Amino acid sequence: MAQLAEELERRMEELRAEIRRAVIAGDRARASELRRRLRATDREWEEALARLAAPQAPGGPGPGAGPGPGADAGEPAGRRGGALLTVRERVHQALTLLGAPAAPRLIVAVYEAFYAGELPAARLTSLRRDEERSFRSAPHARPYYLCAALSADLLAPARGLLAVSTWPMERRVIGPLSPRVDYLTAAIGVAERLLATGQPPAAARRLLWRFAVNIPGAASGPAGLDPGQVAAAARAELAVHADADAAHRAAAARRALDQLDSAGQLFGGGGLRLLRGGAAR
Amino acid sequence: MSVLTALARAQAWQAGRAQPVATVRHVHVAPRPFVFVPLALAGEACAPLAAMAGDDPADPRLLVVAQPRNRTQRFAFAAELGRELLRYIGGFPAGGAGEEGAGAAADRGTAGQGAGEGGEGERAVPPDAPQVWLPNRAGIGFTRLLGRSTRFRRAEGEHAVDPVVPVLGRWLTFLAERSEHPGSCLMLAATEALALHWATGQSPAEDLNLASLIGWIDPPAWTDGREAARAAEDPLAWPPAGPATDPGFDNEVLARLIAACDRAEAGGGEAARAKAALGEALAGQLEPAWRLTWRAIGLLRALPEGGHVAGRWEADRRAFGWHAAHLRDGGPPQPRRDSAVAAARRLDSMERAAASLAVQRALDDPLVMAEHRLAGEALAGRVTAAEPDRVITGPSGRRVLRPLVTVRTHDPVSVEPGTVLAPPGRPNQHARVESVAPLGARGAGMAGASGASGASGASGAGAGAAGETEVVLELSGGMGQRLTPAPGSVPGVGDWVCYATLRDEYQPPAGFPEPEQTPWTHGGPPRPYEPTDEDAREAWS
Amino acid sequence: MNAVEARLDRLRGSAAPRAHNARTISALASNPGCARRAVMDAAGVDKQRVAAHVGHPAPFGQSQFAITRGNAFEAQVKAGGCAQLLRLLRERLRLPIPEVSYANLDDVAGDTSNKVRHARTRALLARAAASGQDAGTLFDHPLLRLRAGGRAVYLEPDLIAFQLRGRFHVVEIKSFAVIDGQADGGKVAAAVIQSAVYVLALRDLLAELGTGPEAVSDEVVLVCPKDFSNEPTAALLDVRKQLTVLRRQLARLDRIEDLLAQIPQAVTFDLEPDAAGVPRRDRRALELAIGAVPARYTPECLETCEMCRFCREEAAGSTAALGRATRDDLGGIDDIGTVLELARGSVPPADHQAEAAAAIRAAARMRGEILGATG
Amino acid sequence: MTGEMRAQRAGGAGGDGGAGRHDGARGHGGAGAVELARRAADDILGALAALSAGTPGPAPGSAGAGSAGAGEAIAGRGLVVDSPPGAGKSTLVARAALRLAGAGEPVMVVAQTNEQVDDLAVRLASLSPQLPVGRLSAADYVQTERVARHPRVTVGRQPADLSGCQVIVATAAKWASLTGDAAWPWAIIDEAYQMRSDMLLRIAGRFGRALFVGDPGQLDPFTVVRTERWTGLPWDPQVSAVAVLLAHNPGLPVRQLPVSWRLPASAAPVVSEAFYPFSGFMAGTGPGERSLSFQAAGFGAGPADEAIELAARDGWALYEMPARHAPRTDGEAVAACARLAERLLARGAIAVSELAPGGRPVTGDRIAIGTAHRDQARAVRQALRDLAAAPAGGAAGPLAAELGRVTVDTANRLQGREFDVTIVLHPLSGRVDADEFHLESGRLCVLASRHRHACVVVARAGIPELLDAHPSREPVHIDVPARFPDGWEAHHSVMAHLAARTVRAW
Repeated sequence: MAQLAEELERRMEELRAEIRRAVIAGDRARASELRRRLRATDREWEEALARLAAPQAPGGPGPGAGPGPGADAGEPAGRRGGALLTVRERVHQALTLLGAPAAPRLIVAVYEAFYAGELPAARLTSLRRDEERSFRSAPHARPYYLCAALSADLLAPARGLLAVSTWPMERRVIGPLSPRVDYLTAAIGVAERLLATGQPPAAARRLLWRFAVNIPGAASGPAGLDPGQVAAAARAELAVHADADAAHRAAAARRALDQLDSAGQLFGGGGLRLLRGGAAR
Repeated sequence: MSVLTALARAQAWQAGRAQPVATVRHVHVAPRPFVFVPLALAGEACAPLAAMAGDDPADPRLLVVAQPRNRTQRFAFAAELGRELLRYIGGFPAGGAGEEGAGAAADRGTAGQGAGEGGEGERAVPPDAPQVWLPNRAGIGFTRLLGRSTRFRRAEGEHAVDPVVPVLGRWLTFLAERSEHPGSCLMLAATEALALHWATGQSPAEDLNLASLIGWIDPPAWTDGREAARAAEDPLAWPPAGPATDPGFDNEVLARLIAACDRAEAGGGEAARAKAALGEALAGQLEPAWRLTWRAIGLLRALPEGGHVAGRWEADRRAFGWHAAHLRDGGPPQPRRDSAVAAARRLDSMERAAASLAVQRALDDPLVMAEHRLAGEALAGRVTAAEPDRVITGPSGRRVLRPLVTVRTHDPVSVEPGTVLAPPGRPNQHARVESVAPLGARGAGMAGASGASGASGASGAGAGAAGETEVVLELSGGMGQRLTPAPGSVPGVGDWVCYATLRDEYQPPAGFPEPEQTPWTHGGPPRPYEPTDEDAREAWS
Repeated sequence: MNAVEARLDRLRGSAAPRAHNARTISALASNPGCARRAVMDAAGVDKQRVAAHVGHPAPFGQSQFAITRGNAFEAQVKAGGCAQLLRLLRERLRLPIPEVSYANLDDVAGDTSNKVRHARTRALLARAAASGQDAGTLFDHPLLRLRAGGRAVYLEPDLIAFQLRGRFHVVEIKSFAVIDGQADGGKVAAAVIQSAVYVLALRDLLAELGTGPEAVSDEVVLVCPKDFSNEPTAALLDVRKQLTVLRRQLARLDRIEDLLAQIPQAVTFDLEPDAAGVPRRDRRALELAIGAVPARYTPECLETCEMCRFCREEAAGSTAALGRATRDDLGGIDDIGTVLELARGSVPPADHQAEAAAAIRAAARMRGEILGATG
Repeated sequence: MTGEMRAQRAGGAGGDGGAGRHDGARGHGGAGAVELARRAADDILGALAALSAGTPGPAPGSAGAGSAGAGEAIAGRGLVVDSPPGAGKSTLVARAALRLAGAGEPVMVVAQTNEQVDDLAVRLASLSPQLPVGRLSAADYVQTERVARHPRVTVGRQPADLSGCQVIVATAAKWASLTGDAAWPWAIIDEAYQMRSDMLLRIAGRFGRALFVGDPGQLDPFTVVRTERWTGLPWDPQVSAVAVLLAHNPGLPVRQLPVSWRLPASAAPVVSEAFYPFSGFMAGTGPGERSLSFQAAGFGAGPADEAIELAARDGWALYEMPARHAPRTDGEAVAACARLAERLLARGAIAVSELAPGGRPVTGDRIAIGTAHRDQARAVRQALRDLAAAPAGGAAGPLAAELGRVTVDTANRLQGREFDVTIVLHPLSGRVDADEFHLESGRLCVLASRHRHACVVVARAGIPELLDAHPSREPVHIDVPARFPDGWEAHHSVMAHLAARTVRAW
C-alpha cells in the first residue's frame, strides 16, 4: 500500500513536470488534459493514504476541496464564532454597522474587527445570488435580504457591492459621488461604534486607522488616533458632497421605484434592456 | 569590452568551451567562504521564501518560510539566517583592543579570539574577514533589500523582534554596499567573478545564468559548452539560481504546497507533513544553485592569485574591522539614503578604487594589459638595442643616468614622443618616448590605419617587419644611485618588455565639507539621521 | 477588407487574430528594426504557439503570486471609491476636495463587450471634456481605442483622472515597490511607455471629439507600494520622450506593406490545426516560412519576444548572437567563422574588412603570445 | 521638496510651463538681435546688481541659512544663465565679474580647465586694464604666454598671494583644494553644466551668492562608476552643478542668452530646434551677412569639392559614403575628413563676416575636425600628417603647414571652442547599432555648433534607418527629470535637415 502511494507520488511529480512543459509550449489543451489526469491521480493518492491511515479517521478536510456543496450560507458559524450566527446574519451585522453599501472585503474586515468571529470571504461570493433565488421563490418571506446596490444611471447591479433590502432606495442606489459618500459614512459608523465600545479590540482600531489616513484632518498618527476626530473629519468632508449626492440618489431612487418590479428593485433591472429602451425613447 | 574579449567569445563559441580572459585571479577567494542562495516570493518587494546558507558545501542550512506573506514567519527566517551568518562572522576576530569576534557584539555567547592590542586611534587591521558569495547580482540586490527591511528593527517595544534581526540587517547592508565598491571581495556574485576571468560563446545577458555560464566554463565530459549551456536553460533540470523562482514552479508546485501548509495550520493536523513537502520542493530548487556557487568558488580558487589581490583584500579587512567596531561601539544603523556629503565622499572613494583597480589588473595580468596595448596605451615587444650606460647632463647641470632602449613591437602604437611610460613591476622607473618609427608597410595597426594599405601582410605572424614599430625610450629612475644602472634594472637586447601609460599612484581622498557644513546649493545641513520608532515598526507586508 | 489586411490574414492562417494591446504596442519600441516581429504582430499571429510548434517556445510565464499581488494591490488602491488614490492625488497633486466623482467602466450594466464599454467611455469623457462642471473625476478601467497598423486596438488603462489642474491624467497602478524613493528602472520604463500608449489613445479619442491634445497631461501618475508595505505612493512621470518614440513607431507600423512586399506570397504561419485544435503543420515548412521574414536578433530579445529562442538558434554562429558590444568590437563582421579565419590570417580580408581584420589579428596575436606562454 | 514643487519644475523645464521660452527668438539677424541680446545681458547684470544690493545673504562659510523653506532668501542667492553655443557667455562672465568687483564685492571665478581659466583671466584683464586679476594655480602649472603677457594678471598658489585682486580666477579643482576658510561674497561659475555636483559641494562653502553660467545642450559630466545608488536624490553627486542647485532652490531664476553670435543664420535654427527645443535662440547675423568663397576652382570637382561648395553656399553638407558596418576608425571616413580639410585649404577658402568684412582666409587653425572617440581623432591626425607628407595637389610647403594647424579632437575637448569651418565625423557613421554614448545629444550638439560659417558632416549612409531600428529601453527613474532634448530625437532632427544637403561620395 505504501508502495502504491509512493508510486502515485512519483506519477504526480511527472505529471506536474509535463504540465510545466505544456504551459511553456503554450499548449493549453494538453495542459488542461494533464491537469485532469493530475487531479485523478491526486484522488487515488488521497485514497491510498486514507487506506494507510485507516485505523484513525482522516483529520481535516481533504486538500483541494473548497467549501463543499453542503456549505450553505445558512450553515451556523464555526467553533470560534461563538454566537451561532449564519453567514447572512454576520454580513447583515457588518452592513448595519457601516450604514452604507459595501464591498465584501470591507464587510469581512468589519465583522472580524468588531465581532471577534470569522467570516470567510469565499462565502460571500455567492451570497447575493442565493438571496435573489430565495426571494424569487418566496418573495418577502424573510425579514431582510442581502441585496445589490444599483447604479444610479442604469439601475443595474453595481459591481461588487452588497446592501440591505430594508434600507431606503436612496441608500441603495449609487451615483457618481456615492462611493466617496458611502466611504465617509462607513468611516463614521466604525468610529462611532469604537466610541461606544469600552475596550475596542486592536483590530477595530487598525480598521479605523485605515479609514482615517484617507480622510483629510482625520488623524495625525497611529498613536493619536481619536475616533471622535475621525468622525468629525469625515462629517466635514461629507458636508461637501452630501447635497449633490443626495439629489442624485433621490432622482435615481424615484426612477427605480417607478420602473422596476420588486425583485428588480432589490437585485437590479435588466440594465442593457433599459439602456436600449432609454435610447429608443 | 574590447576586441580581445570579443575575439575570446568568438573563439569560445567555436571551441565549445569558455576561453580565459585573465591569466591570474583578480578576486580574493577566502579559504572558508559563506554561501547564501536566497529565493523570494514573486510579486513582493522582499519576501523571503527560502534560502540555503552556510560555510560547509556538504552541509547547507535550509531555511524555509511556509507562508511568505506572514510577518512573524519572515522575522523567524531573518533570525535564523542571522544566527547562521553571525556564527560565521563571529569566527573572524575584528581587530581593536583585545576585542571579541565581530559578530559577538550581537551574538551573545560567541566568544571570538582576541586580536592583539591596537590603540584608540590606530585600529589593527583584522587578520582575516568574512566573505559571502551569492549566485548572481540579483541575489546581492535581494540581500541589500533584506538588510534594508531588517536593520531598523528593534529588540524591544511594541514590534519587538529577535535581537539578532537588526544586527543581521546591518551586516547584510554593509556587505551589499561594499559589493559596489570596485575591487572589494567581501560579498561576491559568482556570475560576475567568473565572467571577469572567462569569456563564453554566448552573450553577456545569457552569462547571467550561473548554470549556463558554468556549462561553458566547465562542461561535463560527455558534451560541450554550447550543449551544456542550453541544457542549463531548462528550468525543470536547472531551476533558476534565485532570487526569482521559475513561474512554472510557482504555479504548478509551490502554490499547492503553500496552500497545504495553510490548511494544515488551520486544521491543526498534517502540519509537519505539509511543511516537509514544501521544504523538500524548495530544497530541490535551491540545491543546484548551492552546488554551482561552490563550483564557481572552486574554479576561481584554482587560478593563481594576482599580485595586487592581497592589497585590495587588506582594504576589505580594514573595512570589516571598521564596521565591526562601529557595531560594537553602538553606532546607528546605516541611513536609508546617503546625505549629500556622504554620497560625494563615497563616489570619490569609489572612483579612486575603480581607477586603481583598472591599473592593478593590467599590471597583474598580461591579458588585461593586452587590452591597453590594443588601445595604444601600452606596448610590448623585444629589445633590439640598448645603451644602458648613457649619461647626459640634466637640466640642473648634473650628470644623470639616462639609458636608451629600443623596442620593436607589433602593437598598434599611438603614444607620441614625449609621453612618459612606466614598466609594470618597476614602480620607480619612467620611460620617456624619444621616437616612434614604423617599420615596413604601415597600416596594419589599427590606430595608424589610413586605409591605404590595410590589406597587406595577410600571411600572418612571423614573416617580416610588416606592421612593426620601433620605439626608442629613455629610462630614468629605479636604477640605483650611481651613474651605472643597478644589475637587472635596464633590459638587455632580446628581452621581452612592456611599457604602459598606466601608473598605480595613490590618490588622496578629495576634501569635502563636514555634513553640518553642507552648503545651500545642496540643501543645507541635513538633520543627522536618528533611527525612529517609525523605522522600527515599518510594515513588512 | 483591403489588400494589406487580406495578406495579413493569410499570414496568420486559420487562427483567430491576437489583438494588439498596450504591452504589444509598447514592445514596438523594444526592437523596431525586426521585420519578423513587426509582420507577425501586425498579422496577429500567436507567436508563442508558432515558436512552440517549431520546438523553441520562449520560457515566459507569470507567477500566480505576482498576478495575485498585482490584482490585490490595484483593488486595494481603488477600494472605497478609490479612497487611497484620492488621498495620494489630493496630497501630491492638490486635487480639490469636492472632486470625488467615480465611474466604473469595467462593464455597462453587466455588459463587458469592448464596443459597449468603449462607447460608454467615450460618452463620459466627452461630457467631462465639454463641460468641466459635474464632469466626473475618476474613470475606472475606461476602454480606449487606438489605430495601430490599420487596425483598431482596444486599450484599458487602470484609471483616468480628470480635474487634476484641469487636465486628464493617466493613472497606472503597479505592484512593484518604490523603496526609499527608488524603483526598478526597467519596470518603471515599461510602465511609462505603456502609459504613453494610453495618453496617445486618449488624445486620439478627444481629438475625434474636437478637443486638443493639451487636455491630456504628458505626465502620468504611477502608483506603487511604498517600501515593504502595502501603502501606496505616487510619482509623476514625464512621458514626452516615449510619446515621440511611439508616434514614430506607429507611423512605421502603418507602412507595413513595405515589409510585406518583400515576403514571398506563399508564406503563411498557419499552424493548420485539426478538429481538436492540435497543430498539424509540417514543422520544417513552418520553419521555412518564418525564415522567409528576416529577423534582427539581439540577446535582448530573450527578455521581450516569444520568437527569441527560434531566432537565437537561427543566429547561432553570428556575432550578433554574442551581444551588441561584441559585434561592435569585432568591427561589425557578421559571422563568427569569418572572424576566426581573419584572426588566423587564413583568408585575406575583403577590402571593407581590412581595418577590422587588422585589429582582430592584433588581438589574436596577443592572446596567442600570452596564453601560449602561460599555458 | 514636495511632489507638487517637483511636478511644477518638471513641467517648467518642458512643454507645460513655458517659462523663459523665447518664441520670438527663433529666426535670425540684424539690429533686432543686437537689441535682444543687449537687453538680455543688461537684464542679467541688473538682476545681479539687485541681488548684491538686496538683503545681505548669510555670511559665506556658514551654511546655516541653507535650510529650505524661506523661498525668497534662497531665490536671492543666485542666478542661472543658460547660454546656447556662441552666445557671448565668456563676455557675460567677464562683464559680470567686473561689475561686481567694481561695486566692491570680491569675486571668485570658477572655470573647469586651465585653458578656460587662462582665457578668462586674459579676457578680464583686457576688458578692464586697471583691475588686477588674480589667477590661482597648482604647483605644476606652467604659465602660458598669453597670461604672462598681461601685466595685470598675477599668478599665485594661495589667495594670500593675490591679496590685491578683487577678481580671482581658478579651476574648480584648484578652488576645491584650498585650505583655510577664505570666502568671497560672490562666485561666478563658468561651464556650470559641465561641473559635477560633488565638485560644487566642495567649493560652495566659499561663496555667499553665485552666478552659474553654462550651456545646457552640451555634454553632461560623467563618471566611471556605474551605480544607481544616488539616482533620484536631489544631491546626486553624479549630476551637474546646475541640476543639484535647481533641485534644492527651485525658485532660483533661470535666464537665457537669446542670440548666438557664432552660429550663422543657416545653423542657428537647426541647432536651436534639435538641441534647445524649449528655450530656442536666434542667430546674431542674418542670411547673407556671412559668406564663404573659394579662390581656386575645383578642377575635376570630385564629391569632396562638391561637399565643401555646398557647405559654403548653404552652411551644411552631408558627405555621404556607401553604407557599411565599419570599425570606429573607419579608414575611408577618416580619409574623407582629412581630404575635406585639405580641399578647403587648397581651394583657398575666404570667410567674409561682420568680424572681417573684407574677408579672411580660412587657415588651418580656423578649421576643426570633430570626432566622438579619441582613437578616431588620432587616426584623423595621422591621415592629415600623411596628406601633408604627400598632398594630392603636389603643392607641398604652405599647404602641408596649414594641414598641421587643423584642430582634430573629440567633442569633449571641442566644448567651448569656435572655428570658421568644421568637419564632423558623425558619431553613428558605420555603426551596427546606436547606443547611449553615440546617441547622446550633447555630443552631437557640440560637434554641430562649433562653426561660424559651415559644417560638413561625414557619415556612411543608413543613419536614419539605424535610428528607426533603435530600441527604446533605457531605464526610467522616479524623481529624475527626463533629459531633453532626447538624443534619438535630436539625431533624427539633424539628419532630416541634412537629407536635402547630401553629397554622395560614390
